[in-house]
Amino acid sequence: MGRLSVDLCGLSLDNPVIPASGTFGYGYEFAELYDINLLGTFSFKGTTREPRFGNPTPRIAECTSGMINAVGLQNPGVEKVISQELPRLKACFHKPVMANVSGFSVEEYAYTCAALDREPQVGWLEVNVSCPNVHGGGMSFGTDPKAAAEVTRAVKAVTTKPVILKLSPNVTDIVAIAQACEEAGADGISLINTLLGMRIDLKTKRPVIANTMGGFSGPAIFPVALRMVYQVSRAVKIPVVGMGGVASAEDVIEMMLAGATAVEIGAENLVNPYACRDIIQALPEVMDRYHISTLKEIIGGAH
Amino acid sequence: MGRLSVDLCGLSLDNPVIPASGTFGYGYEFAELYDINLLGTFSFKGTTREPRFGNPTPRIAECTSGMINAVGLQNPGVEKVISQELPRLKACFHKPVMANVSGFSVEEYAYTCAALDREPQVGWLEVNVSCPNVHGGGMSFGTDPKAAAEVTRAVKAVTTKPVILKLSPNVTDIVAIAQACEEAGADGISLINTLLGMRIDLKTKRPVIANTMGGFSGPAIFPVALRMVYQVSRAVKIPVVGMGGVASAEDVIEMMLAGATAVEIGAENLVNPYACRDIIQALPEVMDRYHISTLKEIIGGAH
Amino acid sequence: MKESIFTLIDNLPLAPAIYRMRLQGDTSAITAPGQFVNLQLPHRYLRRPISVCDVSGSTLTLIYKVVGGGTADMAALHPGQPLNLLTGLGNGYDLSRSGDHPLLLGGGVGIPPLFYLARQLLAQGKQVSVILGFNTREEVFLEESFRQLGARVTVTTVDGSYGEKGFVTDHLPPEYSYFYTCGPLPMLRAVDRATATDGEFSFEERMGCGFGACMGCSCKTAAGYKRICKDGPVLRKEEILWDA
Amino acid sequence: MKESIFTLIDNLPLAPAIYRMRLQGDTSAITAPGQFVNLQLPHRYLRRPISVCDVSGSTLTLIYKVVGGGTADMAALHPGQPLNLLTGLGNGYDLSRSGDHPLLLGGGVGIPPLFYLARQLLAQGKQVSVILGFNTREEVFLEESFRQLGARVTVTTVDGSYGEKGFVTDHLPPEYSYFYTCGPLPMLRAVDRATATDGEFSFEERMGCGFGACMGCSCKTAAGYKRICKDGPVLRKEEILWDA
Repeated sequence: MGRLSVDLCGLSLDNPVIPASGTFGYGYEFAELYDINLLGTFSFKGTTREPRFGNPTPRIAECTSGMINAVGLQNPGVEKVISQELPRLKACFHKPVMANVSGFSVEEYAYTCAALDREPQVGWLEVNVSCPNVHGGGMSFGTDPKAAAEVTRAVKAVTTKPVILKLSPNVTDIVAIAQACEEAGADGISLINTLLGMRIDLKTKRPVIANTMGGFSGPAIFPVALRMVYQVSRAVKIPVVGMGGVASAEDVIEMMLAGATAVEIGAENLVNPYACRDIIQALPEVMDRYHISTLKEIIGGAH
Repeated sequence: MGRLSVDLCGLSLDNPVIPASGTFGYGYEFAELYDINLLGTFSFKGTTREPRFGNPTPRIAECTSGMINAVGLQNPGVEKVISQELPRLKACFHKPVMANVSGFSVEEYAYTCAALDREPQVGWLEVNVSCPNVHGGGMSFGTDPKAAAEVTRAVKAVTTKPVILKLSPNVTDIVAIAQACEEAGADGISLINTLLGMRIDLKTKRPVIANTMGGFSGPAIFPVALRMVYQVSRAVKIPVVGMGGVASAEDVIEMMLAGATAVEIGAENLVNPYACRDIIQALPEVMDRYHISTLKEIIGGAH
Repeated sequence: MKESIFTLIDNLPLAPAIYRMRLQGDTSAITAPGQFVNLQLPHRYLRRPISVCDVSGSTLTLIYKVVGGGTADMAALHPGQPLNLLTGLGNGYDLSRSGDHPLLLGGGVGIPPLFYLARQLLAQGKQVSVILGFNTREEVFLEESFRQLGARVTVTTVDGSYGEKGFVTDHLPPEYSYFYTCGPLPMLRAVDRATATDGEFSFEERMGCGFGACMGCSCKTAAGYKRICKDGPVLRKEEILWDA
Repeated sequence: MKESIFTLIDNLPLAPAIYRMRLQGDTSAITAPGQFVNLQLPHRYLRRPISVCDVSGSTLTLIYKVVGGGTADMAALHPGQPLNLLTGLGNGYDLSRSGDHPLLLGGGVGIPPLFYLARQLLAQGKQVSVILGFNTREEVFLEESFRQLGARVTVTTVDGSYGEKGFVTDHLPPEYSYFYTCGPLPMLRAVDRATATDGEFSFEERMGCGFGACMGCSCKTAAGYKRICKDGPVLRKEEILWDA
């Protein structure tokens, strides 16, 4: 066990750095750049029961210190993920991977998780009940404690793997949602998903994003993410995976002090494809600077 | 009526640029720098019934493209605002001013608004039902449609001046809050107040802000603000004052395209004390660049 | 794909809002004309994808148009500025399919990637015809450079103020073996309708990462979903679904 | 207060983590020692408040300590860099109250503002004693500069590795007419207890704007609420509420 190792829901991670779903594909693009086995793990592209093309383009807008995306859960569907993506991933990644799952009904969540439960490569199921950039008749599962709990129970019933609920920050009371998931049996909470944001093109006078709004991520959202990780980790006993605007080893440490057991890196992978490698390499020196001997010991240190 | 003029709840503004409450004091510091009569108007420091010192220091934390503040509504109380600040303001500002009011009970809101209603200098009452950085036993009035409506009705009962409800963005459904205020008689909506954010000092391993959390503002929050202005202005008939991270003439135009009738500038005044003057001066040229003849015509242009 | 630091050599206007930037650095990852680089700017979050106009040894030439804040920032950069680039992005044009007398059709800021393509085709002994489309006389750039390469060059302007009057598709040569094109979407659609042979189109889209990770620039094709940044930006005529 | 652009002349280390920056620009708004400037950095949202160490014509000297990302950015700035400064911020020390032989007590990075103060007091013919406190020998800076001005200088180090061993308050002269001090809060408290005369304290606080608008740096005093940035940073001994 090194200075960087942490335990996430019973599985050991060499380090707490986890590329976030939707910013790392199924890992291959990055495996061409560096050995992705140096990661703690990674959360693969959000997977649904059916294949999805997602939203029309433009799907991307730039913001100050961040970006908006409205990809809309493009993915080949769980069947092809299992038959094509996971075998291909096996060749370049030898650790348990985090399977990110989305759905549009409780049954769909359960179906997709049940299918992924059978895959030995999958270490954790990260269940996304948030995704504000998907048309779904307004509110998502993640804005209602009851609906979030229902998804949690349905997923827990079909898997023995640890289930991590990924929460939306676009709510009045994030703690209530997290506690509902915990009570329903969740093994962990990850947050925050993107903030709902928008930009307008001054030239066309229309929204930049074809879908009008989208998920806002990047360093701009870090203070909101840190606050929610702090609030939730003080209110639940299960581990919290912190994310939202993390871009440096310092940010990873700040997230862990706020209460994160592990930390996902999202948008930063898109502007610096080596971001996660760089962060992992920088961690020991930054830890030395702040007199931190092991990362495990600082989890929730600011509580 | 110039190219920049707009009408806000029946009062004409020479331009839509309004320094936001809490970033412009009672105007004097800025009146030393430039003639503040070139502003549309300004919203003065949030006023409560009783004098308040506010929160302990540190009250300020820096973020990427933004800052957190937890001032805690420091103000001399409505009596002194009327007896000391308004007469002093009269000497340097000759337009109707926007009076920003906070409170900790419905009665307090009504008391403070009734007192300010008698002041002829006051053009609008901006009623802050949000302020996440104030200890108030958890939720604020602005997170519950019923409570926000109650404050609205109580204030409307004691004033004939236009009442603008200033909303918190830290909610699941901003449209429901805005509609509740509109139904209760609000003459306008202003948003967004700050996002609840947090930072931790890696050296001390404690929150930077003495109050742990605070209100996050600055260019980082612009996409969230723009989205909420868009959502609310499409859902209500009363005018919307847009704010949140506005830092340039381009941002003002983007906010107006999203649906804002006027635009408040907050944090930017603190890093560039000439920000509002600079923005007003830049507007005509930026309008030319985007083929906009008058600002009035672009309000909600992206709807 | 390679991430490396380039140094800006010069950065000069060629035409209104059109600039040429030359950079010095490791160009080894650039393997085909039609590829692009993704350039990190000091004050912008996302990188800017810019097509490669030419590569010669360690010198990279980019021609770009100022269309917004990011490209305005680019135009304000001074020689000596270090810039972080991802190079060798995208598939690029397939030279092996050109035939003996390929036709290159470019519109406005879609012209630059055709330069490196023309140079390589000419080096292979092909007889290259180029049609460069602009709106008006003052916008014309790169014409002389293409001529110096040895290409047969036709310039069109929509208003007829220079060269041939009309669109690039109004002045197609009677015969050509294959075509390569890059330009605004309406032009690409017109090229699709007006051309008689097979060919390749280079597309633009707002990108997140530029290297295939974010799915920001997906499109539907006859060969399935493709990412403009990774599986494109060049698509073959027969796989394009114009109304998808 | 004035906003203007300064040009960095030089930026050199004086001691571990301590740098001296000299800038050229319009210093006309700086009216008293003990005032500060608020410096805008290219990649930081908030300005950095730095006390004025010296002003001579259009040359402004700042001495600062690298304590975080912002000051690390400052230390990496190169000569020629233009910097946006708000100058003439804060009240500054009141020279009129110094008496004939004032005592100046500075600790660490609290020392720089005392330099400009000492120079002005000496120019008025006062007999100035200065006590400079550090933790250890290698941290010592500005000692020689104060001596060259003509001040009577005592240096203290906590570990005794240089000068007198102990704190500044362990080495007060037998007599002085008034005192001025700046340093870490524990030192200021000790100075309050150890001094026999009236005097003035300069305080540090995290600031938002630095010019009185945001109420980020308020404190309670015997004379009501004050803003460190605008009504301070210098407070008189009798108005300070040490336990507020």
